[in-house]
Amino acid sequence: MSQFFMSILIIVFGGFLSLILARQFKLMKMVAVFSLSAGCFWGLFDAVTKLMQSGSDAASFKYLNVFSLAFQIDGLSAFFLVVIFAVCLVAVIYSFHYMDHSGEAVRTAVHYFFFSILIASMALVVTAANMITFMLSWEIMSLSSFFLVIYNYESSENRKAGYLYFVFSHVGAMFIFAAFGIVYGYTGSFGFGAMDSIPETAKIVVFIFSFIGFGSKAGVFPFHVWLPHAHPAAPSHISAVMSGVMIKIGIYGIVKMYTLLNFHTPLFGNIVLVAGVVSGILGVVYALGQHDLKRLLAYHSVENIGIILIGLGIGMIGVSSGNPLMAVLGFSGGFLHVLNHSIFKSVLFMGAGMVLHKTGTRTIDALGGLLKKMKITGATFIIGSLAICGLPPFNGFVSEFFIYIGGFKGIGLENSAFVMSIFAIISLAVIGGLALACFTKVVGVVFQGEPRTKAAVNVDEKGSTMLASMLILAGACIFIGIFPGAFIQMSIKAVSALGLGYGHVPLEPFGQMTANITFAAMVFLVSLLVVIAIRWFYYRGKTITKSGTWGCGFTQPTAKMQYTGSSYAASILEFFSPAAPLDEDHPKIKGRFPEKTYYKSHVNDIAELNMKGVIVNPVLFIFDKLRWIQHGDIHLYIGYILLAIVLLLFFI
Amino acid sequence: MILHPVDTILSLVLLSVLFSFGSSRLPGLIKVLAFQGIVVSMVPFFIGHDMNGGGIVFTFVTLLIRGIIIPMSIYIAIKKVAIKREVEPIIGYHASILCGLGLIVAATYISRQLNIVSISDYKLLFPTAIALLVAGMFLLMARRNAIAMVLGYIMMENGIYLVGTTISIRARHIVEFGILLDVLAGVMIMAIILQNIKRTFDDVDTANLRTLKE
Amino acid sequence: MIESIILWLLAILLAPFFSAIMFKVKAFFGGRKGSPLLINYYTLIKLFKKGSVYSTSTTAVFKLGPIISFTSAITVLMFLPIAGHHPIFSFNGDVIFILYLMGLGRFFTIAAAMDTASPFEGMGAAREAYFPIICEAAMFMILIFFYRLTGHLQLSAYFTGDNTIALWNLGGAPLLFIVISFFIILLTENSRVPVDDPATHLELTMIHEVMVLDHSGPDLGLIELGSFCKLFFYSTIVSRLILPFDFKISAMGYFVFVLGLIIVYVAIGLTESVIARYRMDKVPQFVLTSFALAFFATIITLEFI
Amino acid sequence: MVEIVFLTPFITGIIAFFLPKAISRQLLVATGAIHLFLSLFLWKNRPEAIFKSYFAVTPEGLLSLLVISLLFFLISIYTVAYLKESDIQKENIFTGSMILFLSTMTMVTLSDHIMVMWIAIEATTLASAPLIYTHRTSASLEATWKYVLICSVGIAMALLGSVFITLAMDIGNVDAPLSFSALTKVAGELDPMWLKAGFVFILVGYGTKMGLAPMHTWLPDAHSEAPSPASALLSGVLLNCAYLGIFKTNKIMHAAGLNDFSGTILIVFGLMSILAAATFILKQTEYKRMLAYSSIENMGIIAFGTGIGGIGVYGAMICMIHHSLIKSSLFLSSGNILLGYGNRFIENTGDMVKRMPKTFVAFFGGFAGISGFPPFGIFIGEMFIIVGAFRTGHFLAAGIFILSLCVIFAGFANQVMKISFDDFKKGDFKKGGSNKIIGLKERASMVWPQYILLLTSLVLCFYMPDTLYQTIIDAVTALGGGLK
Repeated sequence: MSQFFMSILIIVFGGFLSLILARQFKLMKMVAVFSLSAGCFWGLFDAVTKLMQSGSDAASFKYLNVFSLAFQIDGLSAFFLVVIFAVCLVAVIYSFHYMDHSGEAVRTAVHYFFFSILIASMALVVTAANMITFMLSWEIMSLSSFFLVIYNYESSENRKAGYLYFVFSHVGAMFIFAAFGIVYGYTGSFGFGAMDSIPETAKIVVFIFSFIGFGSKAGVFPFHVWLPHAHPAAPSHISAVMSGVMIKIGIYGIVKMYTLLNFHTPLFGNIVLVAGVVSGILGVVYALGQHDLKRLLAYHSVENIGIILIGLGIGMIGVSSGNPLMAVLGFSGGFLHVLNHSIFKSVLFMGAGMVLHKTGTRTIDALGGLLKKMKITGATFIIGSLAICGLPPFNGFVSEFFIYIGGFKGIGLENSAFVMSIFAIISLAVIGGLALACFTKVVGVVFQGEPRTKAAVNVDEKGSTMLASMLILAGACIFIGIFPGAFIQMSIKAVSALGLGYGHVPLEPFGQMTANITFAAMVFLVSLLVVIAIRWFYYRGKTITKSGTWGCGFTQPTAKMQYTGSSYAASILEFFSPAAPLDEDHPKIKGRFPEKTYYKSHVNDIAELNMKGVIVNPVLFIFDKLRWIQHGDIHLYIGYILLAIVLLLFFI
Repeated sequence: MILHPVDTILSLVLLSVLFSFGSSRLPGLIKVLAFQGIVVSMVPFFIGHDMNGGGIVFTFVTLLIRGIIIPMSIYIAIKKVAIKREVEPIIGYHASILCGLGLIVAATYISRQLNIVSISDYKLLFPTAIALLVAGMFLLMARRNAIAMVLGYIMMENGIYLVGTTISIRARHIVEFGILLDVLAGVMIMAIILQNIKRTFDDVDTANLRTLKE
Repeated sequence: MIESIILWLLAILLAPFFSAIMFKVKAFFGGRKGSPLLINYYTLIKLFKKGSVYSTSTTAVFKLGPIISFTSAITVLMFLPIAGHHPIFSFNGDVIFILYLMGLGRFFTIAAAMDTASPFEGMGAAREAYFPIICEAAMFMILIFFYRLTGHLQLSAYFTGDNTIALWNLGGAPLLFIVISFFIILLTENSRVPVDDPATHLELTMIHEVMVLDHSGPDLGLIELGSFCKLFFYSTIVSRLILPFDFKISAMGYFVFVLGLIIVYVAIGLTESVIARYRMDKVPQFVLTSFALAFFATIITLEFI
Repeated sequence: MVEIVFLTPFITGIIAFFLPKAISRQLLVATGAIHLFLSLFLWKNRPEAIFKSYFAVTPEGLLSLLVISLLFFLISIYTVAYLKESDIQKENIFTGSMILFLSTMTMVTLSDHIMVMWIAIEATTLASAPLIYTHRTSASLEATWKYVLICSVGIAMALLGSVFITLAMDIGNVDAPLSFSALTKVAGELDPMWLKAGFVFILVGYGTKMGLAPMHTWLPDAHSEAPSPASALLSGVLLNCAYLGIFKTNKIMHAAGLNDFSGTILIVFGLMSILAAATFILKQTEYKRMLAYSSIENMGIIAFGTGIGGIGVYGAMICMIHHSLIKSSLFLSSGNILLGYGNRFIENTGDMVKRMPKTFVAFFGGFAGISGFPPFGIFIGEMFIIVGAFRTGHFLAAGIFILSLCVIFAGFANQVMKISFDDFKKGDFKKGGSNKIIGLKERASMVWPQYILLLTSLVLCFYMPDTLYQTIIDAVTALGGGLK
């Protein structure tokens, strides 16, 4: 445990140092980046070792005289620690060249401070071993991330994003409070241990409350409304951390509650799975409709959270239907997807950050042809896209493969489990297809073709640390995709920490599966090499000429005539229009020589619409109606006193 | 006996309540209050609690302050600064009187319900106290003129004084002292505020004091 | 093993020939003599002899497109039991791998198309990205059906030896729906009429053909060969499904298998000649029917399994 | 011996009226320091009172006493700087009343006799009235008028309640001094009906002073019109004093076994206050009024916690301490904002993070603290109250509590973010918008008091001295509170 705390200390210390050194920009950045990354590295090392030798480790401190701050690292928390530290490490390295506005030295310093706090608090959340510790770290996490979201508070939409995020995280925390409160109501202790002793109906309520609470942090539909606003607002490496890691803490919470409640009703599995399916499909549909690169990626986080939840749901159904293999497959697939998503989503956000940093715009339809100037960025981004689409031989495929197999195990079962499995498999397939459509759009429109505006013309990709971190992560995507063995082991260790009594589940089938994946990937790569060789053979000594694209007879093509992202997605969105109503705005074209016109479109998030209509406005209405109470006339005020007395006298 | 002194006094007090409700002009209201103050402060003499010398002096002082000083000073104040004499009712006089009657009845009814041993032989004592209390609040709520409201407050205090002095045998002096201090200091500070109100709006109509609201 | 590899090579080599049968049928119905059965070989050879012209706006992705789509096509064939023989490779869950490998191929085809900055190719790409979504759903529905019957998740478990017969014995009538829905998927995935008309001359209405407009020479050859292999893959499955008989005398087996293939290709040719292509917004409904059929079949199996 | 603690400021306060500005300012700070020293001494070795029947050192009293004198000391330091910036006529009246206010509040915390307690609380009203009227505007006059009249009426109710309690003694013919401590001992023999009546009246009476809805009506006006240091005192400690009265009475109720009755009433009033606060915070246009309503909210929370009992009472105590610390710091910061932007309206402020960074840190930190974010202590308090509510089976109440907290946070966060981050718009003059060069030279003495207050809250959130903890426990055990 001391190792762990040491790393946390280093990280936080680095944060404080950056505040102290705020005046010397360069020095401050170096110190901050160095200490943060050092701490993350140490923590990562410690976590990996802990996970591998599956050792459980605990520590506890006296707190407020009678309570205690208790920490414990078991397989589950170790797994999440790995995710946290790994991604944060890379993100910190990335930030060194990304945060280069020496004019805003203080702000950068503050950013590093809260970044360090965020990392530390996330690590503490996943190691917390009683309610007080958990809530303490949880709230600190929310607070610090809020400050990171409003880093660019000048733009009003970022402020709106920060506000939304603030409110959502607070409400979510309140739900978790309620869940814990119910538990405390029965057990009378803040410890996690006694949670499985409460009656079953209470367990169901507790689970639902905590699912809402944690889901609102994880960005589960319909509690995801804040996410597509908040993630783009933050600096890109922060977006990477939030999207890649922080929302996973919500997943951790859900799994943790499931473990602690230790109540294996099919209900939980069904809730989680349905939530996952809805978030998955709608997330990617909304992503398709976005015009803002980072917003699009944010919506993909919703989608991937959906996939993770599908995995977990399959796992829970497996547990409730007494089917260990299915359970382990589902859970391990879900966990592995947690890791994978954190990796490729970070690549994508960092690539988007690079694009934003160099072109100064996030609007997809304003870009184009970046691949020629930003080779590494483009390549890594494409790798990330392939991974997020779950295509072999990249890491996204591995986790989805496990979830699929788990789902198919469910096909063998009866009634609800069977239906749920069908549901899961089909939605996974649809999600995969939609994700492919979405990322071909992004890659095609942003990185390929010709620049659509000036912003995309003169660009470069300077900033070695940014490139380095992107390369590292892209490499990880490929490596995990080809050699998933070790990582599956890790996630299975995490599963065995769930205390489902599946410690004895034979690992052979999983080893076999990973071997198969490696093998298949190898087959593909070898044949790829062969084909390349053949192509080279046929091209040797041939004349290669360059010319303009064939305009199908049109001789004056311009960059403006390229297919835009909006039109690319239009037909698919039209298919999903009930769930994703489209607002369009374009003036009628009239006259023989029509003047300049425009077209605006915006895909509405039904959750957001309904939140306004169903919750916010009624509440405001009611409270507005009550405002007359304070209407300034002292006579009535005295009347209130008399009224209070008279009413109370009835109860004596 | 036929005519119990306490009950006689108290009936006078109740009468003063009705008068106060009916009186439309400040001087009249003040006079009524002065009368009420005197009468109320006299009650302790007739109730058979132990009355040592100190107590007597104390009660006299109370009488002085309640009955003479405060009303007099207010009277002089409105004489000096030509304040509108109208009490500006929110609830009209006749309606007020009806309310008064109703509230006296209610008070009697309530005090019938809870019979208090220590004062069981003074039928009117508790009803009057309650009546004064509520009547004071009624004035506070139903008169827009600030001075009238202060007078209402004083009437309320009278009611509490009745309760305090008569009901509680023990620690009665400290109660009296407290009430006295309350009335003195409270009325004093209110008077100061009244002056300022007068200076700022050159009127004591509380209609001016409704700007702070949501 | 050796036999499987030989079969695999044969499949790649013979795929163009079978496609030519399709053209013959269309020509026959068009009242024309039609091109010779070896036409595709001539085209391929011609293409592989040529050099290439690349658009100035393209990048390496453009060159990568044909390679990966072709590779995915032939890799898929490695897992396919041809004529009831064991495939070269097979493992539990290889179906999922295959489907996603095709997805990879599609990704790069689309990327290559987007790379040319041509509005027409973008249009085609958008459609190419759209319709297969539903196809995949249908495919997985069929997989669920097969898994429900066999409890396995690999092609060899469905199409080698007498497994297919067993499939029929287990599945019975619902399997007919599966055959139809699979045929629909075949038409869609290989962009045949009524989803797409490869023979049209108007780029605006194309899907697959427009995406390869800018490819030339060996690249185009790879793409063509790849699409022949893809078509062969689907047709093989259908042919196994319609003629599931397993003959121990393998010559007979091959004959039946080829017969099945020919039937499938002729059927494709027939549809191409008798049905007109759908309007673009009608296509999704058409593909959804295949999903519906598969779903229906699965639900039915719930009854008597 | 004990009496010195409130006699000293009483004397100095009287003196301060007759001193010139400069000296009276120093006297203010000096008094603060002495008072802090004295109360620490009191805390250290709890001495006996001279008038035992009237005054006594009780744990709950000590807690609020310590809070009072710490706050007063820091606020006095701030006040000196504030007075330099702002233009207040009759300044020594202001300082004098401040000190007298301190003395009266101290008296409240130390008084044990029911009547003395009542007198002291009434005295606080009288002493604080001039503070509210400091600015001599018609609005402040109105605020003062409402404050004095409503509070006087309320306090009168409390007096009646006290009388009823004596009546309860007579009927149960109990012979005991009229002090809370004594009554708590003999509570069992008191007549329950009159005890209940007494409690009701006292609750309404002191509740008026404490700002429980629906008797809270004076509070926003007074807090918004008073100069910020005074508002800080009013909201930081005066409310606690009123709460002390209710707390002690509740002790008697508890000893008499009527805690269900009193608890229910407290819960209802607490929830009403929280809802009232939510109503007016949502669309609040003035930041000081917003803070005032937030005080009402927190008083509601405290009442709620006291009502549910168990660990909730402990939580209520924690909330009380931290609310005093944080809210007073917020009011001090609001003073800076007022000086900086020259008006009270949220819409005419903005971009504080750039214009007054130091104040921004204090203000936003205070906001985070008051809305229950760690590392500030209210987080702990609210958590205990929530879990306590579930523990004692008040599920519905807990639900309302949680939801209304969410609503309040939504409103509060919205306003605070406007002040802190929105672009600055110079408002129109009718609404008090100012065209003077915005921004304020943030002297150390105008930000450090807030920082110290927040730091105290922060430290107390992680480490609480055992003596403090023990005192809280002693205070709450009388209400059946505790950590079980």
